[in-house]
Amino acid sequence: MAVKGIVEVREDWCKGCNICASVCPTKVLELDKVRAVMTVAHPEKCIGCKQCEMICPDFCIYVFTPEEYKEIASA
Amino acid sequence: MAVKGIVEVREDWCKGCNICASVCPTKVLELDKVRAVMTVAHPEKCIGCKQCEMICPDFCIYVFTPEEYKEIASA
Amino acid sequence: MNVPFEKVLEKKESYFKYLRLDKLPTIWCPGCGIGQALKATCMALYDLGIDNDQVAMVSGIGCSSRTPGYFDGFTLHTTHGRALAFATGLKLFKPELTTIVFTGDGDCFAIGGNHFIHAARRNIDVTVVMINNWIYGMTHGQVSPTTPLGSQTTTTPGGNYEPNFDVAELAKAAGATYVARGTAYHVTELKKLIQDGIKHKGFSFIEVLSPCTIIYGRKNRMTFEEMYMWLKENTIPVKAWEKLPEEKRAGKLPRGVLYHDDSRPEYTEVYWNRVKQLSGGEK
Amino acid sequence: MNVPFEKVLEKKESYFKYLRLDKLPTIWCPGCGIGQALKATCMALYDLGIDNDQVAMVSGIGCSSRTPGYFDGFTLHTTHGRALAFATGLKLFKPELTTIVFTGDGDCFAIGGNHFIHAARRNIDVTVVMINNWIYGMTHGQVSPTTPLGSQTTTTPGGNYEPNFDVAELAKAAGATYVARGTAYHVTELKKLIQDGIKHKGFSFIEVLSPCTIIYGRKNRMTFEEMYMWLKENTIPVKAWEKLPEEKRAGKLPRGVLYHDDSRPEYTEVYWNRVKQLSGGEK
Amino acid sequence: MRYEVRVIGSAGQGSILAAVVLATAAAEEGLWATQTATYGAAMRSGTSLGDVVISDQQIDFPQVTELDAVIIQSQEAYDEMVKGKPVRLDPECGENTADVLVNVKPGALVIVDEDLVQCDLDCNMYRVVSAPIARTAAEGLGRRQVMNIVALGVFQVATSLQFDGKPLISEESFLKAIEKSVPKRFIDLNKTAFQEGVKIGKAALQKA
Amino acid sequence: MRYEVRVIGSAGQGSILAAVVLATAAAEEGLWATQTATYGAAMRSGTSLGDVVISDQQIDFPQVTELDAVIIQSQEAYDEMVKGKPVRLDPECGENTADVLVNVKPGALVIVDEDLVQCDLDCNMYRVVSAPIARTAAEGLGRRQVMNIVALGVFQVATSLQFDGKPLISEESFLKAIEKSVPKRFIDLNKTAFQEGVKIGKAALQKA
Amino acid sequence: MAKLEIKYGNHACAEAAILAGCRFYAGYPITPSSEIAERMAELLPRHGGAFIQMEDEIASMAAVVGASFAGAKAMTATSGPGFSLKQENLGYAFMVEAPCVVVNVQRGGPSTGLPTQIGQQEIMQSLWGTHGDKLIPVFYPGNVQEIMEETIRAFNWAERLRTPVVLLLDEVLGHMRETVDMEQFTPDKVEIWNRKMPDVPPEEYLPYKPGEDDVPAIAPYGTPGYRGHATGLHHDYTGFPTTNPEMCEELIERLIRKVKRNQPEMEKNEEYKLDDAEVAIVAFGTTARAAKTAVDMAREKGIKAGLLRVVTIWPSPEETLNKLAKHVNAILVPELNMGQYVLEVERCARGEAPVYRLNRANGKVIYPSEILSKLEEIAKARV
Amino acid sequence: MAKLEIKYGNHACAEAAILAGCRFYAGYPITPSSEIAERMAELLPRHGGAFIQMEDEIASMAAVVGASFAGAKAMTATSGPGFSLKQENLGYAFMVEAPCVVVNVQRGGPSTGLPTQIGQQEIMQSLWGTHGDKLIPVFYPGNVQEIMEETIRAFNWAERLRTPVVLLLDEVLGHMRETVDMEQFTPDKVEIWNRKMPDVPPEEYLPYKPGEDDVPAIAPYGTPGYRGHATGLHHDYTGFPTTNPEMCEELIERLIRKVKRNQPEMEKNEEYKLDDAEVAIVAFGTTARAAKTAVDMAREKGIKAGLLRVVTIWPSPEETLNKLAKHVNAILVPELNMGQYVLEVERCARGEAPVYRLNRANGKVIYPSEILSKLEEIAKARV
Ligand SMILES: Cc1ncc(C[n+]2csc(CCOP(=O)(O)OP(=O)(O)O)c2C)c(N)n1
Ligand SMILES: Cc1ncc(C[n+]2csc(CCOP(=O)(O)OP(=O)(O)O)c2C)c(N)n1
Ligand code: SF4
Ligand code: SF4
Ligand code: SF4
Ligand code: SF4
Ligand code: SF4
Ligand code: SF4
Ligand SMILES: [Mg+2]
Ligand SMILES: [Mg+2]
Repeated sequence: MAVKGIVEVREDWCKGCNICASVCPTKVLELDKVRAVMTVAHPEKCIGCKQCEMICPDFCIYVFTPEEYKEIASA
Repeated sequence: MAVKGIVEVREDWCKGCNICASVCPTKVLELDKVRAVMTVAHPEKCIGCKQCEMICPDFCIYVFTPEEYKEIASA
Repeated sequence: MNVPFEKVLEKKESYFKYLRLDKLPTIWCPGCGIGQALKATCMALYDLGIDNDQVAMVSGIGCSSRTPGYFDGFTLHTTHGRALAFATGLKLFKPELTTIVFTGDGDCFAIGGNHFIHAARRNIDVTVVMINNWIYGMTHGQVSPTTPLGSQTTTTPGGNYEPNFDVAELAKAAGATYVARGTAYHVTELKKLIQDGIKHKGFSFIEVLSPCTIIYGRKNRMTFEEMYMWLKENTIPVKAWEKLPEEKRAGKLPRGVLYHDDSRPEYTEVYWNRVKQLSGGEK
Repeated sequence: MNVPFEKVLEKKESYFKYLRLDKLPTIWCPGCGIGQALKATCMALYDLGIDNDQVAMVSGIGCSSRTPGYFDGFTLHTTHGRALAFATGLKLFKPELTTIVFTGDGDCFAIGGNHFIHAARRNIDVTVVMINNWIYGMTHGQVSPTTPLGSQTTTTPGGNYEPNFDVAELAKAAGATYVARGTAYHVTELKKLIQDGIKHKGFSFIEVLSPCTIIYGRKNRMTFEEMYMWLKENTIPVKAWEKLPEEKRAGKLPRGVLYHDDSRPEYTEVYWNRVKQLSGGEK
Repeated sequence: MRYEVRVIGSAGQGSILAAVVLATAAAEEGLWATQTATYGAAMRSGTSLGDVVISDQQIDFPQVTELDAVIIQSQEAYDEMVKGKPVRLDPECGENTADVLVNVKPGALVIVDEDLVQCDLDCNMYRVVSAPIARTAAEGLGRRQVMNIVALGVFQVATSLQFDGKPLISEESFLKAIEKSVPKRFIDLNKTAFQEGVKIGKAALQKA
Repeated sequence: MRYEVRVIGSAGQGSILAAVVLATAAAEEGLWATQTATYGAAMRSGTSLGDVVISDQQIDFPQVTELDAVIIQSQEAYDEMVKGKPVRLDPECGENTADVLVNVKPGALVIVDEDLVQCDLDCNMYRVVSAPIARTAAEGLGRRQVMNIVALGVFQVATSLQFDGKPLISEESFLKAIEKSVPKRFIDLNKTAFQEGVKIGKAALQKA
Repeated sequence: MAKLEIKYGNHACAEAAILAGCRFYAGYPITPSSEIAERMAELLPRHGGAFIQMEDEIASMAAVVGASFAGAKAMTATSGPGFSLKQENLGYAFMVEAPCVVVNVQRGGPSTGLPTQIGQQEIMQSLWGTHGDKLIPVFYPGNVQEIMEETIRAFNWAERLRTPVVLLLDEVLGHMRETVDMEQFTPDKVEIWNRKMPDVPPEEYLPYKPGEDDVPAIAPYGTPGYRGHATGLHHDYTGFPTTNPEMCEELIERLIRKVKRNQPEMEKNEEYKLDDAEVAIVAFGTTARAAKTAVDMAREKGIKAGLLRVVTIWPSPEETLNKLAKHVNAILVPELNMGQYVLEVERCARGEAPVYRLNRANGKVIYPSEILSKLEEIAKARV
Repeated sequence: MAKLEIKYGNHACAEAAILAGCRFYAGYPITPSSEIAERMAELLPRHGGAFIQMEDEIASMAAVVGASFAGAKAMTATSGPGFSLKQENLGYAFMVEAPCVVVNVQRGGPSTGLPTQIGQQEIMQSLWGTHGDKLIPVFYPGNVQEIMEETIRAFNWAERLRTPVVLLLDEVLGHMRETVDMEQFTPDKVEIWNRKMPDVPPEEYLPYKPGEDDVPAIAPYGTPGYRGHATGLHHDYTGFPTTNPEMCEELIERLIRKVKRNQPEMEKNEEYKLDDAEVAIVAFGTTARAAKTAVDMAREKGIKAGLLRVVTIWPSPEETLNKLAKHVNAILVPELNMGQYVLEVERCARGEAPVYRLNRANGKVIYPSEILSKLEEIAKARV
């Protein structure tokens, strides 16, 4: 299955609250308990629903469509 | 027709607002405009309804039944 | 007078019992309706058999708030808008005292609005008699949160444009469990409304529509008698009101018990029950 | 991150446009729901096409009231409970500014209750986003006028016995013309609710149920995730709510627009129209 | 020159308005004036008073202490003046209180209503001018309310007793002051009242 | 005698609780103590600290100025200590600020976590005691949270370096202090943690 | 040429505010200040300004600060109880540097006290009423003419220093009518100061960065590009909270200093027959008017009395008072309170001259004859 | 025998209140005072008392007065912003003579300021914060032991004089734990004063008729027969409003005098090495603790320093301060504000000794070493 969403975490703002992971329908995200930051453990599972991004209280997780991502990553 | 009510005004508390007169159904009361106190102009018309007493803001008009009145006047 | 006043006192005990006679006549203007609210309150207490020594009366500042001065109980004339907060402390510490708050539309709903909604929320057993004369009487006629739109006040030259509260709705939404409206014209009815409010275990709110003859009346060119007639003609017993078609309600107000709910626990009772569990309840 | 942040900014302009990036991360605790309310507000403004220079944000004191610090507009962090009074002055003098008030349950309904009901009464065009986290977060956990009965707080040892307000009812009774409830869980929906509130010409009130993870959550032994799940499971879209039988409503709350009335005139408009008649309207 | 006037009467007799008009007239005349009063009295029954100090230079102490003139509009007011305790009423207190330090100067002008006030002042000590003020207002003009302005007319004339035959303030200044001090619809009535006052004042002076 | 201790770590490491227990233990021992702290730190991330002053008489100045001992629970905290700017966090302000006037005395005891803190202090200047504190808590007791109390155990032993071989405060006083300071259901766990701390403390001293 | 007109004290205050550029008033009625609000309710709409009666005094003060941030010259007026309620937000205005004018028409206290009678009992509260430290200008005119002057001066200093200014009146002043020479108040003759605006482009804009005069240039809210933040917490140049001790110290010291350094320019006294005075009276407001008369009466009796009428009450004329103490044998401070400004006079006198009191707080004025008696007493004691 | 126990400052205050007989608390949370409320919320129900969290500080102060009238020993606690809000009703309590204790745990100001840090910025506001005149006792303990002592003393004086009493703490004191010797606080050792009750039959009862001590005996509301009225207006012996100038004068003078006359008995200072001191420090609260250490440090350097630690801040120890000024070469007043009590010290010094300041208002304490530097500076200047 083609990847629907690409997820990025800005770690220096992430407080490790785990809320994003708890709402992710496909369990893409996992908390690094040692550093207390969110990690994209299973990027391939992402369906691009943006629920994680919407609910993150700290503006630090971002979901892109593959096209968007290509655009910004290539720049 | 027999008198149903006897009305007394305590003049030193009366402010002459005329409210009692304005509610009296039988026009018993009349304001002495000079002294600004209420007077019982037509005692014979009183039906003892106590509306005047109830509405007087200043606790200074009293209606008695003839029996009551006899009792207190004789004392 | 043709009879000795002491004799009158005996017969009119139902209200004179609760008055500080040496303070009469009151400072209120001729025709002002506050006197009727005081009278109704006295008669209500009398019929309930509550003794002077069992009543505390608390007020804020304003013409209406001068009432406790004439009431022969434990009386407290406090600061503007805060009567309910003072009363809350008093009632909570001495729940055995029947506690009545006299207040005005400005005192209760302008500066005092917050204490009002919180006392209602707590459902503390205080009876509020709120003299709604649509204006600040004591300070000579500024707009209040109950001034009708278009009325003349000193701070709305050209007529009032400040929307007003539906105070009964507000009381109910805040948590009051007894809400009633009476008028200075319907004194016997008012007595009954206050009586039921005192009897009610919880926060009771009685709005009394009352002519401010000198300030509101003069500014709005109404005579004393016209103001009383207005009350007579534009308030409608709540039963009749309910049957009234919407279009006939305009400009009129229902009178009577507007809301009553006996199901919510009373605040001081809840509190002292907790204390009893912890300490046996002695102070 | 594998992409430069400036690029992220471009894509996420809808909310980053309104944030003071140099102030991030926020001071809020991990998982605290205030961030979502801020995000929803930003997105709402974006969709409405309102520029940063057109927005004033005013707050009182509390965790929720720290929001303006992160919002890149004209922001005022005032005194506890008074945000709406400050906002009233600002909005009345500069009605062209979209004015948003961020406040908490304590700030808005404990100390600030009076300003709330009066701003609602006036129907002044201010949008209030009230973070209801059922507690005083900033001062570490005292009871608030929205704390559920039985909850643990530091000033109700043994569980809360203070009745709480139905804030939506109170808002409506006081005169608010737009009343809505959203949650920190339902962020997209919240955005819409705030957006409609801003669009509404008059006093708008949006209650945001928001987990206070560290203070309320810990005291009441709920994990972060449990608090969010609670919001998900116990709030119901208002349409569905209306169809819900009474017995199924217990412990649950409706979500969405609870009240909307476009018929009442807005305060500053009324005022400045009067001025225009008198002076031509220039300041 | 410092000239002190007190207008005193029952609530509703417009004592304060009279004082306002008087002070305004003084300003029209190019004099300095201060006017102080008791507020809220109109709300309740009782005595009310308005004070005016007039001077040809800026006035330091603005309140009256030694009266050069008193206008007395009611018996109640007169009784209290004679007792030396002019009454102050307080709308938020509703109690009486006395300015014990105010005296009426020997030689002062005392304007009284012929019908309303029984005056037994020593005429050697004071210049008492008695005129049918209320009657003129009520009967002549049909409006008892303007008796305060009628009284001012009498006062205007009577000051000539103290200032070598010339009144302290001209009629014109009073008329201008009336224009500035009363609601539009009442200006004419009040002007007439003033002029009637001047008339009866002159008559009274001739009589005296 | 005036003995000053600072416990420093990341938010959530219980530095303030450690200070409270220490001060309470001092009182149990019949000594006077003051404990001051930074509040609200637990709410947010960052460094938190608890200070204790112990004395055999009433204490005048209650805050630390010259530390006799520092317990350092995290690298972050250590870095800041070494920089001489212990961090204070403020719940209503959320900004850092420094107590510039606090110094660590030469000869002071420095307790550090063997695994968490990279310590490069001059061992001639300070008495550095390094022990596997967090490990003991997390692995030995299964609760990383009690590392603060383990650290107190190490501290208890280590003070003997400064007081001629005898610890400043007895084990019993610490155990009583724990009873008074932690919620009932955690007392046993914390007592064990303290005792484990004493053990690893003794081992560390022998090593040193 | 003199343009004499009779004016009511409270109305004079309102009219002068309009002259000074005031375009926002928020208030809550209270005796004896209500007529200021009532007059503003008439005038402001006609001058394109906003009037609002708020739900209480706390809200009034808040609304004034809100409008001030929006760029308005803003004012509120009150009396004792309301002044107490405004204190928290008055302190906020001081902290966020919101220019505004707060009028207190003093009545008799304490508490509800004597609502329709005179008091001078908020002399100390004007300075010390709010929590935390603060220094703001406090002006106290002595007649209706000066009410107008001082109202304008209050707005001017408020704007120039970006600070709240308190204008004290008293019940007698507020409720009296008095001749005013309006000549000086024709619009072209009135000097108006406006707050300064930022002179940097938006990117460089730091709303709380002070200029050399210690005053920052904060753009009115709504000025495109000049967005900013304000808070009652200690804050840095950006306006954001800080607990950095150096920044906090700089802030609080600057806030005090920006007022204090202007004390010489702000100082305003009337000196009356002080040159050869042996006893000096220090007084203000209505009491000073009695004192002036008393000076003349005393001179007639051969007592060399003089008067220093203080108009700028705070910051106090420390040096002038100290010099005065050195110059005379005794100082008398009559006030309608239980002894307030006398404390400051005693402090500044530094023992150079004995300081006597004449206090009254029963709602009555002090009469010239009473001051005279006291002067005679003092004269006797000092011979 | 000493009974050492470690106690948290704010808890000590609450526990001592219970010991003193406090059975009513109404408050509103605010840092750094909230723990007093939280502890009272636990203790009061267990002691049969009432605790209530009110909607704000204004209401809290009102509820306290309401309960006081009902006979309760009542208390509230707050910090800066809340203290400002309580002022109107604090003045009311003073006017109606309602005994109560108001605790202010001082944080950094002005305005929201520095909520979790220390300040001593309400020294003047405690006395002058309300409109109208007032004099109430203000106590400021210096350590946790003394917090207990002063809390009890505050309740005692409040009841004896029927007046509100302010207890000042500061953030450091409130938030510190410290060893307390509990020996003196065993219930049988604590001296408790209660308000006096009317000793006349109900017919003769005049609630505001003062006794020889200037204090009236007002029966608690609810006492059968002893009905009465209270108002914040000026009032006569019956408690009813009056504007009679004589009655008003008598009232306000008595209210001030009843506190003032007890100044000697209320005065409480700690003198430390003052006997031979050349430089004296005058200080209170946490700052006095640094000062004491600084005295020792200075003595080591040969500077004859001493300390007067003032515990009863108001009414101030005027005579003691004046004597001190005569006795030493210089006085230093270090305070965590921009200069408040120093004004009173200057006033009382009457020029007998120069008075120096050491001020700070940035949330940080003054350290002993800083006071020492200042002492050295002064010593140099005075030689
Ligand atoms: C804190 C404070 N603000 C304002 C006032 C002035 N004041 C006295 S009574 C009043 C309003 C009275 O209106 P209302 O409560 O309606 O009473 P009414 O006189 O109409 O019965 C006001 C504003 C005051 N005494 N205290
Ligand atoms: C006048 C005043 N009283 C009290 C406080 C202390 N205080 C700060 S925030 C707060 C309550 C905050 O509760 P809420 O509004 O619900 O905000 P939250 O922190 O929960 O978001 C209180 C009581 C204050 N700053 N000012
Ligand atoms: S976008 Fe959806 S699927 Fe992808 S990580 Fe986020 S929540 Fe999971
Ligand atoms: S929700 Fe945001 S802050 Fe929380 S863990 Fe996920 S990315 Fe981090
Ligand atoms: S009792 Fe009735 S009828 Fe008789 S006077 Fe009164 S109102 Fe009239
Ligand atoms: S209602 Fe009462 S006060 Fe009014 S006129 Fe009648 S008797 Fe007199
Ligand atoms: S002013 Fe109005 S409310 Fe007050 S006493 Fe007069 S009529 Fe009644
Ligand atoms: S205390 Fe509660 S409301 Fe405040 S930031 Fe933390 S989680 Fe959020
Ligand atoms: Mg009213
Ligand atoms: Mg909250």
